[in-house]
Amino acid sequence: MADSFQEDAVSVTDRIAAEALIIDVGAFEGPLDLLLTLCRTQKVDLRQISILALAEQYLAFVETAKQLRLELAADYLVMAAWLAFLKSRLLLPPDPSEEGPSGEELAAHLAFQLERLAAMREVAAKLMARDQLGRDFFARGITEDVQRMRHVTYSATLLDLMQGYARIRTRDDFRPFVLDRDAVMTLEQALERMRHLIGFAGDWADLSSYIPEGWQIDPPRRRSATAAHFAASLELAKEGCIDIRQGEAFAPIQIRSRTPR
Amino acid sequence: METERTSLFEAPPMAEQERMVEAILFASADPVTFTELMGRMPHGAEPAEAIARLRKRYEGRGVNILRIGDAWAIRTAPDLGFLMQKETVEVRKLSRAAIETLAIVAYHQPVTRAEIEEIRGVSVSRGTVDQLIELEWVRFGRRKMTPGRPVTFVVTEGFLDHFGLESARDLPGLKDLRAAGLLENRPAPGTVPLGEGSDADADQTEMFDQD
Amino acid sequence: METERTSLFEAPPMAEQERMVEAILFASADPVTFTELMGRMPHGAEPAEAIARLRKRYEGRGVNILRIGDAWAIRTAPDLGFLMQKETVEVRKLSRAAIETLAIVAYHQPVTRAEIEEIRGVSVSRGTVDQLIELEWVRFGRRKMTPGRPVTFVVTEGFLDHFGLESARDLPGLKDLRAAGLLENRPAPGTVPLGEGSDADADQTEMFDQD
Repeated sequence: MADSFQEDAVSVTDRIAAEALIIDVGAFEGPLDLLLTLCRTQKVDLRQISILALAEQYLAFVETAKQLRLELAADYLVMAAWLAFLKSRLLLPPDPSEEGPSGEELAAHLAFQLERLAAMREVAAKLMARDQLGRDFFARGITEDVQRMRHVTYSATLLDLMQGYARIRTRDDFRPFVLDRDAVMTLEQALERMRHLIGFAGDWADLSSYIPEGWQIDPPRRRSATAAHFAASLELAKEGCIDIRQGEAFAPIQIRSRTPR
Repeated sequence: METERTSLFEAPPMAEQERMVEAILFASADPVTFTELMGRMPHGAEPAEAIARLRKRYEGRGVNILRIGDAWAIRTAPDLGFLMQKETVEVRKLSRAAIETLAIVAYHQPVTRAEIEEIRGVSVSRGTVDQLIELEWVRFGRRKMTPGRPVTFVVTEGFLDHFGLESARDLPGLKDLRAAGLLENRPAPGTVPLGEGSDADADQTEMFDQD
Repeated sequence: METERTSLFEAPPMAEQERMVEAILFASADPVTFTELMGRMPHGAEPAEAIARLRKRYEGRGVNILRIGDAWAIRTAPDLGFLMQKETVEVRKLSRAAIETLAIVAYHQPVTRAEIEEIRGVSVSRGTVDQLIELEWVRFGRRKMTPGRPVTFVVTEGFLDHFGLESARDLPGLKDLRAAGLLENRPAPGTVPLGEGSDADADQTEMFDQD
């Protein structure tokens, strides 16, 4: 895309105009603002602006900036790429097989955006030129307080409310990482539990029967408790406190206490 | 009890009601709403009529009765501003971005941040909207019924008061803008409209043509 | 010199001078002395005459021109003082705890006290909730169908009214807050926030050191 507009012959007047604008590049509020300024050099009503000419002016501006090794912000370059595309659409005869809006439609929309922004600027200026409270007209200087009853109301603005909420939520956002341990049973917990229970167990019993209530149904909790109890049973077997057996692969694991004989 | 008792009394004569409205409006620096006026005046009073008379009485005087939304206020006549240097409030100068954003909110309300950015062609910096909210000229409006339910911004009564506007409908040039189609939310060709366009239009009509 | 020069200008007509005095007395925060009036009005003006006329104009009105020492001011007519009761309302800012609690109720309603405490990370004092209920911003909602059937809190119509919201759903979300620049004072990642943070840290150490 960059090459396609580099090849375009840029008129001398466009180049001179572009160089004049480059000085102000920092003062523009984005590509639309720059385009509006370029429009003014066409010296016609915004409604009669030639979008094609405007696209060429803009591309000349970007080209000049490049030659001066001036870095333009990304959105200026995005606009340049889009205008180069628009220009090719406007110049080439329409290809019926091509999808999407026509060059004329795209140009009309850009013209609309420019006209709308220009209109908003105009009314903004009108608004600011209005008489303003505290500058041109004034409110009552002495407000009367007849001290009859003093009655306290509390005030809070929506801003206070939102800032309050934001304060709480950001505290949460940056809470250091902690495992959510609601659904986690540790090896230590299982071990302590089993040490206590195993003394009461006489015969072979399923390991799963040792899993406490509240950990038997919810899958994540059941998984965690099962793993903890299994690890604990290995620990107890190593210590010689229990025997473990399993009929076949995936069959229930059974344990019994190894009572000293 | 209270209501029963007071309904036995006749409403004060209109000239008296006019005096009351006059006293109440003079005593307040902020606009006084119709509801508040009703609440403070004796039962049976008709503030609307009293206000209309008072307004007429102060036409061409050094102070005038202004309507701001559903409220009324007395303000000095704008042509006498030159006498008030002592009272002039120094306001922090608004940036160009803030002024444009304010105008866009006023003319396109309710408007989302994305719509403001679409109109200005640049992103809206954090401070800009913040400053307008702090000035109490802009507040959050209803959420838009479009994907993501974005919040909207609208202008406040304080905005109307500051710029001496009776309602948002009296914004300068509003009719011309609408006639020229410049308040439409026209989606770019080739993009899929998210329904925002029609929605925004409906909202706006609702806001400005409510009478 | 000065007087010689200005005597060439004609003083404004008396009706105009009256308007000027009216506007100055209205907007001034203090009674205005004769000397000050002289200084503020155009050269050649005769404030004494203008005041006399204005005073006459306001005779029997809802407000009168009063002389206080050697200064003048507009004041409510003595018989209408009873209308000024509303002006004595004292406005206080809500405490931080109350604001935060209110925000949690608004964003999470219906919410139980335990849930509020969990979100705030500190216990909620009785007085805080009581105050919000007294302000009629918060009321009891339905009981929750969980063990103990705890009561819940929800926000009221009065709340929506005060904060200019159509519904609690119109409250701006976290993303909106961030976009509006309201979330700027976030702690840098890696720093430990007060209270909760250190607590959580302790937990973590305990977890990893135990084996």
